[in-house]
This record gives sequence, C-alpha cells and structure tokens, in this order.
Amino acid sequence: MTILAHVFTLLAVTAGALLFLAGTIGLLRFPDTLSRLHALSKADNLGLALIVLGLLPQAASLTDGLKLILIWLLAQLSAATASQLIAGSLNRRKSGP
Amino acid sequence: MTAALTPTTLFGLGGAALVGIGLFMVITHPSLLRRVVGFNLIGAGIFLVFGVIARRGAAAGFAGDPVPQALVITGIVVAFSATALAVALLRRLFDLTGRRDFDSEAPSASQSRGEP
Amino acid sequence: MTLLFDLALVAWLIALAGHIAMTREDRNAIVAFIAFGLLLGLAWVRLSALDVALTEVAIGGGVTGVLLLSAEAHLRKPLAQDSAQDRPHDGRRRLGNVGTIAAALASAAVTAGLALAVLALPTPAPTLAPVAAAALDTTGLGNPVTAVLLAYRALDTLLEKVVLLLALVGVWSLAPDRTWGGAPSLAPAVAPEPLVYLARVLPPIGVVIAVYMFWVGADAPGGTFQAGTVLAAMWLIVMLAGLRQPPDTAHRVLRLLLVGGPALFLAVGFLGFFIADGFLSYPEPIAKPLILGIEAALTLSIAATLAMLVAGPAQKAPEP
Amino acid sequence: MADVFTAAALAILAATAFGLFRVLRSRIAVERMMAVQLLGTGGVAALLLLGAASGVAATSDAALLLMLFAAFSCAAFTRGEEDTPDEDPQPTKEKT
Repeated sequence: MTILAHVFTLLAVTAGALLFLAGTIGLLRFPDTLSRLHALSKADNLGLALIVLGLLPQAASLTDGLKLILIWLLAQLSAATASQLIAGSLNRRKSGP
Repeated sequence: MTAALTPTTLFGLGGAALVGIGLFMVITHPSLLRRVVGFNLIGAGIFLVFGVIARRGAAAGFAGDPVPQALVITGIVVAFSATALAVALLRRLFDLTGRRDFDSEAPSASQSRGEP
Repeated sequence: MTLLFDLALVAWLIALAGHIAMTREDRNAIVAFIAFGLLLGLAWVRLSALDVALTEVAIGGGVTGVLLLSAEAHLRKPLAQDSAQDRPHDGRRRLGNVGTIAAALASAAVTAGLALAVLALPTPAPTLAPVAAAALDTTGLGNPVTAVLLAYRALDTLLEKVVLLLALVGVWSLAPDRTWGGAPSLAPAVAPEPLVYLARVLPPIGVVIAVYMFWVGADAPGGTFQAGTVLAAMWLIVMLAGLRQPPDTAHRVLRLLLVGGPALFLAVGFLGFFIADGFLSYPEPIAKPLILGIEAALTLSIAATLAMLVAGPAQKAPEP
Repeated sequence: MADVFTAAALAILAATAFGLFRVLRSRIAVERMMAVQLLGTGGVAALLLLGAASGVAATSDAALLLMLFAAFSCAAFTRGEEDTPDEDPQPTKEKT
C-alpha cells in the first residue's frame, strides 16, 4: 500500500513539474497576451494541483492534508481573479480611447 | 578564512551582492522612489547575512539561533515603517514641488507621459 | 541536489535585483521587487528560518508592494504645470561617468567586504540557542523566536511598536491643514469587478489564516507580526475595492486600536515591578496566558498600524 | 524520495525563473501583472516540495501565506493600472 502511494506521488509530482515546464514554454512561445495568459494560468494551476494531489498521501496528519487543499483553493481564487483583471485591463485598453 | 563555502554561506554571499546592488541604486539612481526600493534591497541583503549567522548558530535542537532570527523579524517591520514614511514624504514633496527625482530643480517630467 | 537548488535560488535573487536596478520604469522595478520579496521567502525557508520567511513574504512581498505601487501611481499623475517632455531614466545623467564608476567601485567594495566577513565567520559559530532553549520552559512557549520576541528581548519588541507608531505619526503629520484628522483615500473611482469579488471572498479566509498564525505562533513558526500583517492586508483589500472607506484618522476607536497593544504591553511591563522580578518580566505560573494576551492586543494594533501606514496621510476633510 | 522532490522543486524554480524574466521584460504593461501570479503558483509548488523533502511541516504555512499574498497583490496591481503606458520602442513587433 505504501509502495503504491509512493509510486502515485512520484508520478503526480513528475507530471506536475512537467506541466510547469509546459506552461513556461507556452509563456515563451505563444504569440499574444491572451494565449500567454491562458498558458500561465491553466498549465501552472494544473501543475500545482498535481503536486498537491501527489503530496496528499505523504501528509503526516489530516490538518496537513486540509492545509494543502486550502492552498490549492487559494491558488484557484488567485488565478481566476488575476486572469480576469489582466484580461479586463487588456480589453479596456483595446477598446478604450 | 575559517568558514568554508557551505550552502549556508552561499546565501550570505548572495546577501552581500544584494547590498552592493542596492547601494549602487541608492547612490546613482535619479528616481527617488527607486532609491527607496534600493534601500529595501540593502535591507534584504543585510537580513540575509543575519540569516546565515542564525543558521550557523544552530544548536540545542533548533535549526537556527532564535535571537538573530527575532532581530531580523523586528528589522523587517522597522524597515517597512521607514519605507512608509519615506514614501509619504516623497508624495508630499511631489505634491508641493512636482519633483520626483534628483535630476533638476524645476518640476521635471522625466516619467510623465501624455495622456492617451 | 539541495546545493544546486540553493545556487539557482541565489543566482535568481541577484539577477532579479539587477533587473530592479536596471529597468527603465519605476513600475516595472516595483513589480520585480514584489516578486523578489516572495522569492526571498523561499531563501528564508532554505535557511530554516520559517518565522522570518512568513514575515518576509507578508511584508516584503505583500504590503510593501501596495505601498510602492500606490506611490508610483500617485507620482505619475500629471502636474498642473506639466511640460510633458519625455525623458526616460538614465542612471548616469546626474553623476557623469566618473561618478558612476566611483559609485560602482564603492558598492563593489562594500559587497567584497561583506563577503569576506561572511567567509570569515568564526567556527564554531557563537550561538545563544542553548540559553534560549534552557529558559524556554519558564515561558510556557514552544517557539523560541516568539520567546525571544515577547519574553527575553521584550524591550526591543516594545520599542519597535513605538517606532511603528512614530512612523505613523510622521506619515499622518504630512497631511495638509485642511484635511487634518480626515480620512485617507485608497479606492480608485471605479474598482474592477473581479477585485470586488476577491475583496468579498478573500478576507474571511485571510482572517481564519491570521487567527491560525497567531495561535500556532506560541509553539510553531508564526505569531504576532505575521498574523497582524495578514489582518492588515485583508483590511487593505476591502478598502482598495471600495467596499469600506478608510476611517478618519482622528477617529477615536481607530486611535484606541493603534495604541492599545503597546499600551497593554507597557502596562504589563510596569506591573512586572510588583508581581515579578522587574520591568517586563512575567511571573512564571501565568507567563504564557500573559504573553498570549499581550500578543492578541499587539496583533490588532500591528494590523491597524500597518494598514494605516499603507493608506497614507489624510486626503479628505474630516467629517464634522 | 527527498531527492526527487528537490529535483522537481529545482525544475519548477527554473521554469518559473524563465517565465518571470519573459514577463518582466515584456513591452506590454498588462503582461507584467502576470509576474506575481507566476511566482505565486511556482513558488508555492517549490515550497510544498521542499517541505515534503525536508519533513518540516511548517513549510506549508509559508506556502499558505505566499499564496495569500500573491492573491492580495492582484489588488495592488489595480493601483494606477488604468493609465500605465505600454513601453513600446518597436511598435509593431509584439502586438498581434
């Protein structure tokens, strides 16, 4: 059972790290602001989710696990707000004076 | 040279570099606000050196000497209050004279751009 | 592997500092500085100083950022007599080449001196950790840093609170006469919709985290400063979104809140003459509840002071 | 296991660093707002992995605060955002 948990952790953490790399490649390569924003907020948040998921079996106590989930929820809130703010600001700039 | 190059001293050397960069900013940068940022960089560097001293003093089951750590916490808060005061002075100076850098006596517009 | 990580972290910090120094626009430099503050938190974790990491992230990456960004936005306002000539910043204009080289040499010399000092630190390192550990039991606390701040070196902490208040007095006294005692203004004319949403959702979470930080601070990393800064940030976000207006600086409740923590600290300090060994010493059986009580009052005071420091001097005339 | 965690943290740190400098050097002012978001997610992931590698439970508290203040900084960016000019020496290159 522990071996299974370890394998799961390894897989999830590796996948998460790869997603961060993918997000950065998107950030470096995509042509315009909105797609770069897309790469950043989606890929990085999925990466973080996978890492949180991978670390959950390693959590020492229930509180630690809950804290991990709270961190992820905060990340969702933060990413959603920041993306909306950035995209809104971009929109106003394009259509504005 | 008694302390070898350990991962911990690495942060101390980094702190020393930060102090240099911050000092250079404070001396040469014309923008007053940027000088305040430079002052904060100096602070960050000094605190890192303190952190190295704290880490090296690990003993009695603690990962670091708590006394320098507490000093750094106090220092961060005091540096913040100094920054807030400096920024308030800067804003008042700008309101009264229009100056925001060390370049000129008259209201300079080194950073202002026309409204779109 | 950890060595490689540390190396990358330090290199990144220095590169970021270089970017802050060299970039043309102030706003760009400040954004980089916020990122720098958050990253510095990572460095403190690597130095096993979690209490400091929490403080640095909260103050260096959070509250200082709003302060500097607001100031930058204010300084960019066009002046009445503005002659809009576009001159980008150039670090070399004022001093000339010779001056810049001299400044660079002086800064390099300071860096070299500090680096040598770091390398020449004595081994074994002098430490007060055993002394701190030995007396920890008498305070009833488990976190040595909290013990240093609130018990062993309580005088430093008390004076630091006074410094915070003095800075606030300095900031407030910069208000012009007609707005003296009035309220600072923080919110933009129209707050963006997502920000208002964030300001409704984040504060409840933040307050829970602040209470958690405060409570856990007795035995684990955390404590007064961290909790106070989180509370200050939550208040600021509500004011920034325009959901609540900043209070008048002459408001009695606000002023009571500001001085309450330090005043209680000082009162307990003097009480020490009668119930313990002297100024700022606590009687052993009730040391922990006493420290927690002081911490609670201090947390609220710190939160109010930090938020008001960011809000700045009064900009509106006081309400009659 | 600890080494794998540290390696993953290093990879994320490197990826975040490249992304951050790309964003900070961007000529489009709005894009710089992404910097803190980027560092928030990347920094938190690296911190959680470091905490798991070293076994210090309180590291996740630092991650919690880092995320909270990354979210808070969103609010900071609305200050003066409206009239920030794009720094644009070569006008057509970046805008599509």
